[in-house]
Amino acid sequence: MTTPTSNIKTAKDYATDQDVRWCPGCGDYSILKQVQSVLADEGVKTEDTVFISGIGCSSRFPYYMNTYGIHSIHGRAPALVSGLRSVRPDLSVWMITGDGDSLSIGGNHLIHILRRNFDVNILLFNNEIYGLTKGQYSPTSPSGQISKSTPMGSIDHPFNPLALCLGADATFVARAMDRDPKQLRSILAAANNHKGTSLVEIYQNCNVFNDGAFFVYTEKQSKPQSTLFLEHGEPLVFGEGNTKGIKLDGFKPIIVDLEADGVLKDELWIHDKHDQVKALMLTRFFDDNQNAENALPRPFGIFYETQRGTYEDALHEQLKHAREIKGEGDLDKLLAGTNTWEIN
Amino acid sequence: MTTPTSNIKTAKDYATDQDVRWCPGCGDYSILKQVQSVLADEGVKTEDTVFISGIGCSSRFPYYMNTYGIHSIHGRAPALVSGLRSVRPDLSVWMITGDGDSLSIGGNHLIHILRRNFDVNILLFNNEIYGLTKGQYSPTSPSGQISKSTPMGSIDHPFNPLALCLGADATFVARAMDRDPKQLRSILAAANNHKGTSLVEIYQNCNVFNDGAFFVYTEKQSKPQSTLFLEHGEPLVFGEGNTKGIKLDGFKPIIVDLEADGVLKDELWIHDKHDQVKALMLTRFFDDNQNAENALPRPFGIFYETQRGTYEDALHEQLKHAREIKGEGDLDKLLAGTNTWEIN
Amino acid sequence: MEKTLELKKEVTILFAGDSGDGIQLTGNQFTNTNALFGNDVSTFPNFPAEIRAPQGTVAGVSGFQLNFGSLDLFSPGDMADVLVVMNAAALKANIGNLKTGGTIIANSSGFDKKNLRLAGYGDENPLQARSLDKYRVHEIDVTKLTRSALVDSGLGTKEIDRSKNMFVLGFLYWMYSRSLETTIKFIQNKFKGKQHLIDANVKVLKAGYHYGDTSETFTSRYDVKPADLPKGTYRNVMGNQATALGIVAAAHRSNMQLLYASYPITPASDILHELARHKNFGVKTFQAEDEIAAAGAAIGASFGGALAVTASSGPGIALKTEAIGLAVMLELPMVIVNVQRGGPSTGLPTKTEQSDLFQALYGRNGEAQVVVISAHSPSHCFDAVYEACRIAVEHMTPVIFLSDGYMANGSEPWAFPKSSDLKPIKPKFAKPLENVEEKYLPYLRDEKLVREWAIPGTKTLEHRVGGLEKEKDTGNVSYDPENHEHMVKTRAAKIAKIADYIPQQTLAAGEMDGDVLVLGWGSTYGAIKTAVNELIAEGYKVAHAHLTYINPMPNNIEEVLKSFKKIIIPELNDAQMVNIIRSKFLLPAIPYNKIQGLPFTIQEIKAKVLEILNA
Amino acid sequence: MEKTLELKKEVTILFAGDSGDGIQLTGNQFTNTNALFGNDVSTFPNFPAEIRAPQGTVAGVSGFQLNFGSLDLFSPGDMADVLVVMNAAALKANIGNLKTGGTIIANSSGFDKKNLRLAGYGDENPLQARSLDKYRVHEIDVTKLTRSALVDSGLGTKEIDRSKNMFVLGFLYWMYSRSLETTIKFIQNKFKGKQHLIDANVKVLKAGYHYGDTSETFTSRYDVKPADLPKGTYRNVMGNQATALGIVAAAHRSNMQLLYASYPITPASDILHELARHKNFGVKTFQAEDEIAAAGAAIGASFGGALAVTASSGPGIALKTEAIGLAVMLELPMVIVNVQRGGPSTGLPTKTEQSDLFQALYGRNGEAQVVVISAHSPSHCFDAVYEACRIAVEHMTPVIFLSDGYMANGSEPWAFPKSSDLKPIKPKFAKPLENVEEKYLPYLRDEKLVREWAIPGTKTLEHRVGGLEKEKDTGNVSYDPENHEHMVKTRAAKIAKIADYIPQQTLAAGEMDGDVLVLGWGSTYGAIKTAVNELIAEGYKVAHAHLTYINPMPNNIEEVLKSFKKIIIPELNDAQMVNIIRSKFLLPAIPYNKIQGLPFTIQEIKAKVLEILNA
Ligand SMILES: Cc1ncc(C[n+]2csc(CCOP(=O)(O)OP(=O)(O)O)c2C)c(N)n1
Ligand SMILES: Cc1ncc(C[n+]2csc(CCOP(=O)(O)OP(=O)(O)O)c2C)c(N)n1
Ligand code: SF4
Ligand code: SF4
Ligand SMILES: [Mg+2]
Ligand SMILES: [Mg+2]
Repeated sequence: MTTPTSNIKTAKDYATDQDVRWCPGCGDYSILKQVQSVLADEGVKTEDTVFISGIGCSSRFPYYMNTYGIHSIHGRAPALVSGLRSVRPDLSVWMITGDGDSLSIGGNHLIHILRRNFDVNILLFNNEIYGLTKGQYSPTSPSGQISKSTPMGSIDHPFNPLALCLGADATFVARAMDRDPKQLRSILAAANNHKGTSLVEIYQNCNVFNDGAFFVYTEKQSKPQSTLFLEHGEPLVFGEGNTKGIKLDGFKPIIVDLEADGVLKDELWIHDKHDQVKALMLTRFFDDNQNAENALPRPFGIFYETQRGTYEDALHEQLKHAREIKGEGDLDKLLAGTNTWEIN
Repeated sequence: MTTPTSNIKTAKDYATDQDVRWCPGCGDYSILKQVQSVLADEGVKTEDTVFISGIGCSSRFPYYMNTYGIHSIHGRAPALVSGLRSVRPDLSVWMITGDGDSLSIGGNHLIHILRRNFDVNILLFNNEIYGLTKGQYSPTSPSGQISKSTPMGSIDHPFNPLALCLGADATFVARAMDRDPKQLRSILAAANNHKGTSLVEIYQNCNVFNDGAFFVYTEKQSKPQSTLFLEHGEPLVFGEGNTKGIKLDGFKPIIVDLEADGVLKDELWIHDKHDQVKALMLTRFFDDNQNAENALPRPFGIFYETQRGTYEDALHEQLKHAREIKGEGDLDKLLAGTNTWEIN
Repeated sequence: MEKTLELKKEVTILFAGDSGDGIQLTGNQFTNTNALFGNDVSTFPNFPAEIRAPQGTVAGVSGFQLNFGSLDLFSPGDMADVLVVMNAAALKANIGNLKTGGTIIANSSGFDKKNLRLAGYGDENPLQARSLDKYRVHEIDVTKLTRSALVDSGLGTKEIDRSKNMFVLGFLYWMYSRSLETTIKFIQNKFKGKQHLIDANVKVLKAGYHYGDTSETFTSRYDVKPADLPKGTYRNVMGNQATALGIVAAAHRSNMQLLYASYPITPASDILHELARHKNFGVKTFQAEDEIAAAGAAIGASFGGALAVTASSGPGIALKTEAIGLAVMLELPMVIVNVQRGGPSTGLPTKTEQSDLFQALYGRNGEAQVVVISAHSPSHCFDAVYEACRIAVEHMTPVIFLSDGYMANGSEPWAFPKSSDLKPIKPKFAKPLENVEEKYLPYLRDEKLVREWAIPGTKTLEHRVGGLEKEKDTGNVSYDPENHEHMVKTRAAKIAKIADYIPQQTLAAGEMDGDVLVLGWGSTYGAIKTAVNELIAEGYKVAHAHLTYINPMPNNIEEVLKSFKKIIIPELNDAQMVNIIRSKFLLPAIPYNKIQGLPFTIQEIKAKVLEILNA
Repeated sequence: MEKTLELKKEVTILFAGDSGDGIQLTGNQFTNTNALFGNDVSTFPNFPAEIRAPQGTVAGVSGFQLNFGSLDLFSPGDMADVLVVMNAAALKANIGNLKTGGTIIANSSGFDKKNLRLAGYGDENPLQARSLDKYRVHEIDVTKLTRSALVDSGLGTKEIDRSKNMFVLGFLYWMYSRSLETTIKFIQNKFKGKQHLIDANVKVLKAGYHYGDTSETFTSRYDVKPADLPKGTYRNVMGNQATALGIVAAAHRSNMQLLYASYPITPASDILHELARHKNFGVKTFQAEDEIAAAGAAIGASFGGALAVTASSGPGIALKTEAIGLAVMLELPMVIVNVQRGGPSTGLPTKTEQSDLFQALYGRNGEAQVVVISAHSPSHCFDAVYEACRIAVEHMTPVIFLSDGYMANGSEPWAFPKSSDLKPIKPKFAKPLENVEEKYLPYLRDEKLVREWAIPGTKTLEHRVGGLEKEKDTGNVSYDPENHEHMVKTRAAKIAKIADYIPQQTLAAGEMDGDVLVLGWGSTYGAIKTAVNELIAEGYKVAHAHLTYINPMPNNIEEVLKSFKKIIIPELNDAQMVNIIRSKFLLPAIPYNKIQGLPFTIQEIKAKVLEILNA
């Protein structure tokens, strides 16, 4: 969403005096830092900004932002955001949530805020685990995950969060990670500039209960061949030195070796963030076994972005229209109604 | 889902002695009749069958079925189904729900049961309105809908229910209508034979609060050009005398006139219910204005079907496995734990 | 033919028929006409649970009871003087509510074979049976007469039959010497642009009126003179409507935006419908995906500085309790409306009950007191919900406002206030700090123990709130043991202190120091007040006190209670308020309960009080 | 050097350190060793709210209090005799809980500059300060000693430091003359397959023990003889563990499948974790998407004929209330476990409180009574939850089982039962009708007013249930007024009747007809019982009654209460049970409340009772 700007500030100006209470090494620290610096870069005013979260480790976030903030109840942040934006479209609103908070208990509010398209930036910290309650599996944990509540492995088929969000007609969908601050910042800035609900899924390492869940994407050794960085208008390339690409064979994405197979870049799938069908296909690059031969890499970046009117704009339009046709409400007339009589 | 069979029964054997209390003319009557006759055709045993619903006009359904049944609370039927099937995988379970029940208050449970893939047949009666509470708009009402709660028109962007369900990794997704009993029966039979969660959206006319919402699909005059009947392995054809077809231009579906354009049937898009991407594209045949020139017709039939293990099977496997490796639990050993001492 | 005119003080008419027969409309029209004429009126609609249950069955009967008179009325009457029935099922369902000697006006074509069978009457037409000997039965073939009135209208039979109710209405206007004017205006408005329908309905209305004049069977007409109500300008109002108006008025008087966030549920939805029509007052309505979201949205809006209201009925309130707990912790204003219905669970959705009092007072985890306020009649909903908004905003707290199905759908004349006469509502918005080095303390309190409302957009007041226990003054998260006790006690003390800012408890009838006090709350007001007034007239030393402020109670409540020898507490539940009074004051208050989805009758209350008096 | 051996009756040790210091493990090991030795033990772990708060800060301090002795113990002790602190913050957070003259054992490397600053001590090391003069302070450089013990282990410093707690444990075993055996076995099991870690930990453990032997500073050792507990076989058990075992036992004894449907929440999650480990008992656990789904799943499973249990803490219970109402209407068995924590809202998630009693009794819409049962100590969780399951199944009703964070995480020795000694549980499954022409009546009741459990798969019993009010016997939907009253009263009567099937109220201490009765419920048991016993020993006529059955209460409860001159009700809330007793019996019971997220101390109770005695 677009936001009011102010005098130059630095990331530090967005920090509070409260001790940050995440475990040492937690991925949340990096995300906090990037958010603070993006707010500084974008010149967002602290007094016009509200961070709203649910419950979870990640949901402590608002306490560390020198803005207005609510640490609400588990899963319900989208509801609070909807109410706040309905009455205060002038504010910059950010929502912080975890994979349990937004996809387990809060799944319904999430899909409803996406379809209504309130103007808010949603940062979904996905660590594929319940951190705050000490290590139960979450709706994004892969099947077979051993956790406190699944000592023999989880038997749930996990959500594909971005596929779900597109199914709910989201207007901005992106994926980032805690350990790639640069891309994270650029996505956050884009989210901030999108008018409507922007959903950014951020892979976040919980080094205490699910350490390394995303190492295959974040660590040097495996990152090149398992990640695919999406750039609007650019071909899908990845691998060490970007030597691999993805081509479409009808509806089937196939991996090609740019050097060995001699495929040209412009024969590759060119990323178009405005194409919903292609975005849907990209969300399906979701093979659970990233170590499998020929597994599709996991995409990061902006999958999809489109313009659709926001709920609050439509709401304000409707009020304006009502005033135009009926005139500003007159309370005394309203109280009197249409039929009155006198008793003397 | 597959179900136990019994001696021959007729549709009447599935009816109860309770007066059916829907408004005269309500689309629910036809659906009730088709369900009863499908159960008879499939030879489902009344004593092994459970109908579970939420709250709404449609959710009265269980009272009219001479099986076991629960008329539960608003939106929560999937939760009851999950619990029942976890302990009773031997039963045939059907869930009845409305567009408000399953997509407004119950949205979260719906997407979770779909991802977990419990073996149940979900019939979603979509009348694009809240019937029981007398006519407020629902999450499937088109924007602009005038209703009791939206006298100036709704400003919500509605859900595309089947797109949402596919986003939640549903394994069986179909659309039917109250006024096409034949197709409805065949879809119900297929749903019953699918192992896993089958979701059938049924367009249902609420003649009291939203009369005619689907007439464009159900009435003779407009039906041919606005509906597309999906058959696995068959080309997408529609229109009076099936003279129109749908072809793919890259990722773009286009309507062709089989006679005028001279297109052959095998150049058309051939429906493959096992192709998830194509199913996603079919759910996007969802143009709100069916009267527009060149609007894509609305598809009816089975969009998507795939096999994935059910939750209850995995649960039972895990228990079996636990017994194999640890032996049948011995309560006395469990109570004693690992460290005991005597006091004499 | 000469007809006589009889004067009546008070008449109770019960209209009944299929839900498709337009009973509610007929009742409302008759009510409006009488109210405009100057009678006091009190109504009680009684819907079937089905949208439209099978025609002709008892389950499908819709009823509308109206009491109008030249006296002050507080209830829609116990038993009817006149029962108007459109078919056999309507007779069957309501005959028990007709006074001996009362009049039955029956649509004879509603008593054909099919209707008799559907109503479960067997073969014999009850209109001809001996069992109705104790009533005066008038049969009118309304269907036939309506059809002949419209024979040239060009309308189809189905459409014609839909205006049957106008015939009945016209006939009753004749019978009670009322003018057709209000209803004709209503018809013109309702069918604006469809002249043929206007003509047809007016024609049938007049046909009914003339039928009274010309028919030989009706020799008496009645008149009910205007009531001696206090001077003023009146309108008729239904409870849910008054609630909606009260909320709009509170937003207006406090100069705040209003967000009404709600999820539809019977019998609360009409408040949403009413409010959605007033967008030109800046009213924002938000139909949320469920009750939890509605409560959450209200909290979000409240944080943003708006007047935030959410409403539901019992099952939906159950879902809001976690969020209400959050609002308690955040100390943000918010009004939660509960239009109570029959419970538990889905219960009896279209019937009335007072069984959510415990839920309002105690239905949250942890020590989480909120203010609880209850209305006692349709028009009182306006005052009470306005008060709920005022207290929420001025004392920074969630307030639960209790209404119920009976008053929500009932109506009565209302001497509505001028907007300028409404008590002002003053939100305590925090001002920017002057010294930027200072740290803002969001949980600092004033003498009422109330914190400020520091809304986003205000410079220097950036702060964070949340559901974890908070440190005194700073509002930071605190796990300190003493701080927790301090905060729990302080939040409770803040609520208790509100007693200093509300009126003292007065008596609705009778005098202090009597033999029996009937203590009521909610929609039992009318029945209790009438019963007590009658007993006083009969010489008994009884009184009536009615609680609007349930938590906290007025400061003098104990004094009031203790000035009576006995206390009896009638409630439409299985004894809730009585438990609170007993525990608070250790007084042996006597419960009197009815749990039938129906209001008390005056006779029931009188009989019970007499029993206690004579015990 | 010669060391003396001193005999102690009872010792309270409080271990404290960073959450990363392994404090809970150390405490549990020391507890197990003492329990196995034959002492009575009682423990109280106290976690920080953060998963792992910043090292060295007061917010990050984790504590574990253990009382062990040769007497019967009912509480983890008020004040500690010995305080073991791993760093400065731990000292700061806990010094207030050490008896005057008590011993401090401090890890001196936890008192370096950085730690002092993080703990907010400024520059002066408190260990050297005058303020600690009233204690015996022993400094041990645990870090350094551990590192030197493992200098040749090949482990990294981080890994080495992780075994510091073993040094402390070894030292305490020396100090209290205990064998290392249990802990060595534990280490071998924990690090199975990682021999180098086994060796390292055992080495450090022994190093600690030997340090005691050789160090010059410690001259006294202590011994605490085995307690005179009743004969039997014992184990140590934590409350949540006992709850899980009780549920498994109930399923086993009733021959039913178990579905435990839950959504994680502190402090209830450990029940889920424990149950998930017992799949070979046929235990099915279902981690639902939220609490509503968990409650719904339990109802579904119950309809299918399984023992259905769902658990949460306050905020999650709030979400389940609508579904509990449905279960009331369906009259299906179901157990709802509430492990209470500090409220309201998110409150103090890791702290204990008893403030959800009102919610359990009254927190639903409509008249919706459920059975409420509370445990009073870690091992009693087993009996009480077993009883909850029995009543649910045999009386076809939802039962709320109340535990709390204190007993859930505390532990004590438990003379666990033989499975064959457990009271049988008999579900009343309905049998197929013999006459197929007959109509099945699902709401027909027996002499207990209980309906049958007719489960799917049974021929001839097809029937439908739902949340709308149901007709007597048939269970069909009914809007009939009298039927509704009948059903509301019948559901309430069914619950009330359970009083005939539970034991009479007995006294936990003291005799009838005394001056003061201390009436408790829940985890206050230990503190009250010890306090009352001490007062009795001092000659006072006081007694202690503790409620396990809260709704309904035992038949003789009024008699018990009325035999005392005064009643005092201590609760970890702002006065809840006291309100119920006052309202039920019109007795002027006196509240005594503490709302600090902490249990009562024995001294607090004693002082309060004395105050009342002397008033
Ligand atoms: C109503 C309710 N249910 C359950 C909880 C307990 N709870 C707190 S956070 C959480 C899940 C945390 O997981 P996630 O959202 O992934 O956040 P993370 O801690 O991993 O950042 C749960 C179950 C709660 N606080 N409230
Ligand atoms: C907790 C709760 N909230 C609200 C309601 C009121 N309610 C009953 S049905 C319904 C919606 C009905 O719409 P839908 O699910 O589309 O079913 P339909 O009546 O159209 O078949 C609502 C809001 C309720 N019964 N319970
Ligand atoms: S538990 Fe995991 S997610 Fe939570 S603060 Fe620690 S490392 Fe981060
Ligand atoms: S209101 Fe609509 S959906 Fe409900 S029964 Fe009537 S016609 Fe059917
Ligand atoms: Mg997480
Ligand atoms: Mg609907």
